[in-house]
Amino acid sequence: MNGIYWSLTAMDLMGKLGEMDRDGIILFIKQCQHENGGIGASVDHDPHLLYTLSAVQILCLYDALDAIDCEKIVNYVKKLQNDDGSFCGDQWGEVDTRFSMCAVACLALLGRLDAINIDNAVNFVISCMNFDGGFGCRPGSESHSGQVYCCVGMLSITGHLHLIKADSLGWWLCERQLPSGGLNGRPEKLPDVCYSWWVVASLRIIGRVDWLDKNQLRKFIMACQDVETGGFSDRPNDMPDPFHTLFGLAGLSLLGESSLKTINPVFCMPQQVISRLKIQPQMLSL
Amino acid sequence: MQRDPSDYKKMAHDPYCLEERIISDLQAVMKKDPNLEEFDVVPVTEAKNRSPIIHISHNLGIEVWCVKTVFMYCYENSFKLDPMWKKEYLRLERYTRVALLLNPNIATLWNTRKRLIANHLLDGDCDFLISKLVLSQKPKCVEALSHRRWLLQQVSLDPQWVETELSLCDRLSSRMKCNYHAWSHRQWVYSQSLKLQGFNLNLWASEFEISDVWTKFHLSDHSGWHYRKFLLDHFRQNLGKIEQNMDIARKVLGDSTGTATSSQLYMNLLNEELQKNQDLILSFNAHETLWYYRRFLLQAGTIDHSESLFIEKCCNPAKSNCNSANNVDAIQMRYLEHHRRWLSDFCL
Amino acid sequence: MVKLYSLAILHRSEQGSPQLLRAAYDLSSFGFFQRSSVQEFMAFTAKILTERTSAASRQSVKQGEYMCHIYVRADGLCCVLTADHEYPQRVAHTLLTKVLDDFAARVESSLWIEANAACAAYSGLEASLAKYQNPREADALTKVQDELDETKIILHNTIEAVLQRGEKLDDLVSKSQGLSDASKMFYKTARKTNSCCNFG
Amino acid sequence: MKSSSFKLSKHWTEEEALIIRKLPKELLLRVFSFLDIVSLCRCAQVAKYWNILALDGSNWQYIDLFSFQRDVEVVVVENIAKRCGGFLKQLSLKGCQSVGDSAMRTFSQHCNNIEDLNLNQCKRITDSTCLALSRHCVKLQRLNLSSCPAITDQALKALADGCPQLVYIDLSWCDLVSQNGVEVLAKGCPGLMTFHCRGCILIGDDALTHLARFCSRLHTVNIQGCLEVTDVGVARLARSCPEMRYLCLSGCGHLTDATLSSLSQHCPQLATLEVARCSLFTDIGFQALARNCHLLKRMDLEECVLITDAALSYLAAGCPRLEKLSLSHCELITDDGIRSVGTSPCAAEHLAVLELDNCPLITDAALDNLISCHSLQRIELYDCQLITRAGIRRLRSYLPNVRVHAYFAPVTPPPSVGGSRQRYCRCCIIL
Repeated sequence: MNGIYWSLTAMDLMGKLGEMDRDGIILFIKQCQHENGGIGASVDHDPHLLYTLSAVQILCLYDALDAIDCEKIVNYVKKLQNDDGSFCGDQWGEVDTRFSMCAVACLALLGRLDAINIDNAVNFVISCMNFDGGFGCRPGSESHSGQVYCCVGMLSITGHLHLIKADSLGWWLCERQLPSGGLNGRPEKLPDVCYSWWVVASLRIIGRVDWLDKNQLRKFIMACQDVETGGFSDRPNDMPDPFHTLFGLAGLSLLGESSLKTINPVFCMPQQVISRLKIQPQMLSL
Repeated sequence: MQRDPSDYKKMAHDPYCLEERIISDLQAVMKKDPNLEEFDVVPVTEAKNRSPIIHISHNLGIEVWCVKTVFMYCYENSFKLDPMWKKEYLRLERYTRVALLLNPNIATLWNTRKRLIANHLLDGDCDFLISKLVLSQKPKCVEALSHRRWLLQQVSLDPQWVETELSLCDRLSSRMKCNYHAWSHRQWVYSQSLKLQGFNLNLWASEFEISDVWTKFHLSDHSGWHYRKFLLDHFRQNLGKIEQNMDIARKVLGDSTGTATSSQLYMNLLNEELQKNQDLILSFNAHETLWYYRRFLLQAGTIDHSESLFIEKCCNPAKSNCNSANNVDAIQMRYLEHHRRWLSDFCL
Repeated sequence: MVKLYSLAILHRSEQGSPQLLRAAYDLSSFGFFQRSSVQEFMAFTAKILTERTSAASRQSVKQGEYMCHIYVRADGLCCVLTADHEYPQRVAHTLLTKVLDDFAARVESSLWIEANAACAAYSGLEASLAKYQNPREADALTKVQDELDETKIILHNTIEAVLQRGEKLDDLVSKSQGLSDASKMFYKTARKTNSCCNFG
Repeated sequence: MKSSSFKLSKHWTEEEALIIRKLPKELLLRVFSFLDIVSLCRCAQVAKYWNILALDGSNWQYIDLFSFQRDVEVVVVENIAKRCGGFLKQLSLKGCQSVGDSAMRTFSQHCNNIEDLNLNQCKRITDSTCLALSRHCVKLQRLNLSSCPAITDQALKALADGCPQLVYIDLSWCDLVSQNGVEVLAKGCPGLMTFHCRGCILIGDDALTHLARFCSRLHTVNIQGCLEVTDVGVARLARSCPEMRYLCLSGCGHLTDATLSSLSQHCPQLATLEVARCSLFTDIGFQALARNCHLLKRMDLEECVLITDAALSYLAAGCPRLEKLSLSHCELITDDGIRSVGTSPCAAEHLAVLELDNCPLITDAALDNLISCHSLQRIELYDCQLITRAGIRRLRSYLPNVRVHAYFAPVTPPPSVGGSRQRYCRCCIIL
């Protein structure tokens, strides 16, 4: 399911969404929805917030939310919220700030943020903030760019960005940039194309994207494109895949690449789709 | 008259086929040796009529040639069999077990096993072994760690489990550096044991000691340093409880004066850490992790003007014994630059 | 810091390929079933690098998560150390010098032809490998690092950078006789997946 | 959701009206009799008349609850007992672990006509259940108590007192049962034809002696893993039970060729003989066996490690009806032995299954000697390391329908299922 989302969003950014099998994909999503409203990774797979969000994103790309029972999705998401505001990914109880993002992004796209307790949800995310301004998967967990994106995105959707230590976080994110121009997810890790999304999108949301060396980053992303297949890999000369292809393209779009559609830094979907849905997530400026 | 609804959906199933045989071989090893340590796929080139399941000194291997066919067989059967149809649960157990060993990323199959356990059709012991084997091959596997957390919440926990689980974390974080999931799991285990037993200074001290050795050998592993921060934070949050057990605290932390309060002990800890950090930065060049740990120590304690002296010292390698190739120096200068910026921001 | 995987002593004569005289490995951090392949690759890499390092020179070569440090003496005796990136380069090279001095002092130079009984009897490598895992011992070496000769250490970011023009690592691997079929297969599958998913 | 179920029930009522109007009750009951119990229970909820039809006792003569296992609570058994009463002849509660003595007492009181009762793995039941059966169920003929570990000699005594018509009893893994219990049972139930006591470690020669003395109609006996049994016990049993057709002695490691001789002398009807892990048996014993037991069809000789090709040549000559032969782990067997079996006069007609796994000396030549076995359905060659793909291919060219099992990768790998194998690196996937 998320594979489809990565590929479709990548295609849409390039203006090629029409080349995909719209009806087939929508039918597939229908088949993946369960009685409880949640959506699974594939037919017969258990439902999970991760795939529920991907499915909702795909349907928004296609403007086809009426194809499935959205009220059931809202109920599914609602039931996964815990008393402390956190969200479980599925019925088995694993908690993670990623799931908080999935839940609010999903409900925002469906226009039903009212269904959950926003204050509690925000409090939980804020409880995962570390002294460096970053966020981890649970309270006290290590800061991680991917988790930072989820938490910043979640606070943007719910309009609580003022709770962030924007300067500390901004510098921490900038320090992810390595001499090669690429970005890593945590200190002393190798650079990876997908962090050009997690880090740059977070910086854009908190209005500090200019703190990066954008030219160097653009060079790094371009070096990760595979000459044979055209896809992007994590680092130059590795195997390309749809995941890194989307985040390579999305990163380039954020850096202002004119041949690509503008991307929304919160939802990782084309801005025109988000505008059509009349969603305006909060953004900070310097 | 046989009137069994499962007849209608029973598929052609040959209990002697190659896949079944290999699955049985594999299960036999797991049953015979509950102390298995590792699992891996073994590359072989020559085709011989012998079992692809290899069992050497508590390690379980499967030859690569059969992986695809056995996986597909188990995967398809895992979805065909209905977990609620209990006549088939033993087969379902077999197939999900092997499918997960070969591809542990399929959350649904872990969930199938959770359902079997929740319905008392399966006890959790086997799942501890399966997830351990999966993690020996894929130390970052989130699904396996998450399954273990679920299992640990189901069974009644004796003191032994903390030890087992922490030593598993040791192995995972050594096998793959910067293993975020292994360290998250460690934090979870530590926190969970506190939930059950309350704050335990001895556990804290033993973790702090382990983390000391670990970080020394894995300087560039930020996750390891983060765990140390987590422990220090945890100490600070429990100063009140520690104050009530100062005898133990002084003993554990080696306070010779015998008069220190818990907050003094904490400040001592921070200062010791700061000193060690300084030595490491000077001996081992260009480690961002060390600078980040330093930021933590500085914000947790107090910053005085000596910090700028330290920066000066690092800027001028001739004065120290940082004596290293040029490109390393460039990186170190970059980190120093970052540190300076952080410091000025922080002091504001 | 702070992990040493292998120490290998080789000899390079004027003609012919370098001979591996003695090697010691610490492969405990690798998966059980990968150890034999990893060991073969370390020996293989040691040979390739020795062949491509000129006499009386030093190199440090990055290979994925590993760092190979090579020192070839003027008399053709050489030592290759495989460590991780955290092991300080100067310490590694000091260790190379020390190991070769010790070997030369204990094994007569006329015996440096191939792996023979005399080389096998030399047990200094295991001892050094074990001793210098310990960062405090490494510290001691750091203190004496000024003694290191003034030979410049050439740093390469990939093993390909060391290869001669037209050579490819993939070809060298498939041609190698020192690598078993299983190890070659292992190498191929490792190349197919990205680095975070395999050992190297 | 609610509206759809409403539609459904309405639809069903119309259907019901049609069927019910057109068919007589007897015929409807006949239709219902083909339904399994899940369907019957569903039907019972459709409408009043359906309920009467579905719950008619005549539909409930044979009940198998194995599929529901742990969901079968005590009250289910009690309800069934009350509803079926005297109609119930056959009940399987295999694996229903919640069921205990009280439910079985209620059951015994209501279902006096039960003939066949399967309590396999009903671990909570004890002797008290057997006492109740003894008191109320005089018609009981078949009783399976395997893996009911609480059962003791007391249970057997009760059965001997109250269920004289028993012809079949399975006591496997009831390891508290001793020879005294078997003695009482044998005396009280002289009509026993089938006796299973796999894994009952207390059972030895004395038990066999009592069975031999009182139950001469025994034709099926399984004493797998009764380690104490010796040639003496088997000889007595063989002598008194000329009808013996099925005998499993697997794992009785003290037995020697003398056992095979007695079987040869007294049990000419023997069709199935399982002697896996009877590792003292030699060619001489099988020579004797093959002299008289010409009707043998199925033989399991797994791990009879001393036997050689000679044993196979005797069996090939003396047992022309052999259908299934297991020689797993008989490590001395060579191609010659397989030739005797494969080229024997009747192999072509009967031999259907041949298990040769872990016979290390077997080569492709053995397979070449099996090409005229046209009835062969399955051959096991796992771990016969001298067997090659080419040898298997050759055999298949003669016998295209035979299933040959060896550790060789299938020639065409299975098609991959969409989405199941991830080909990209998952390490850094966040969302």
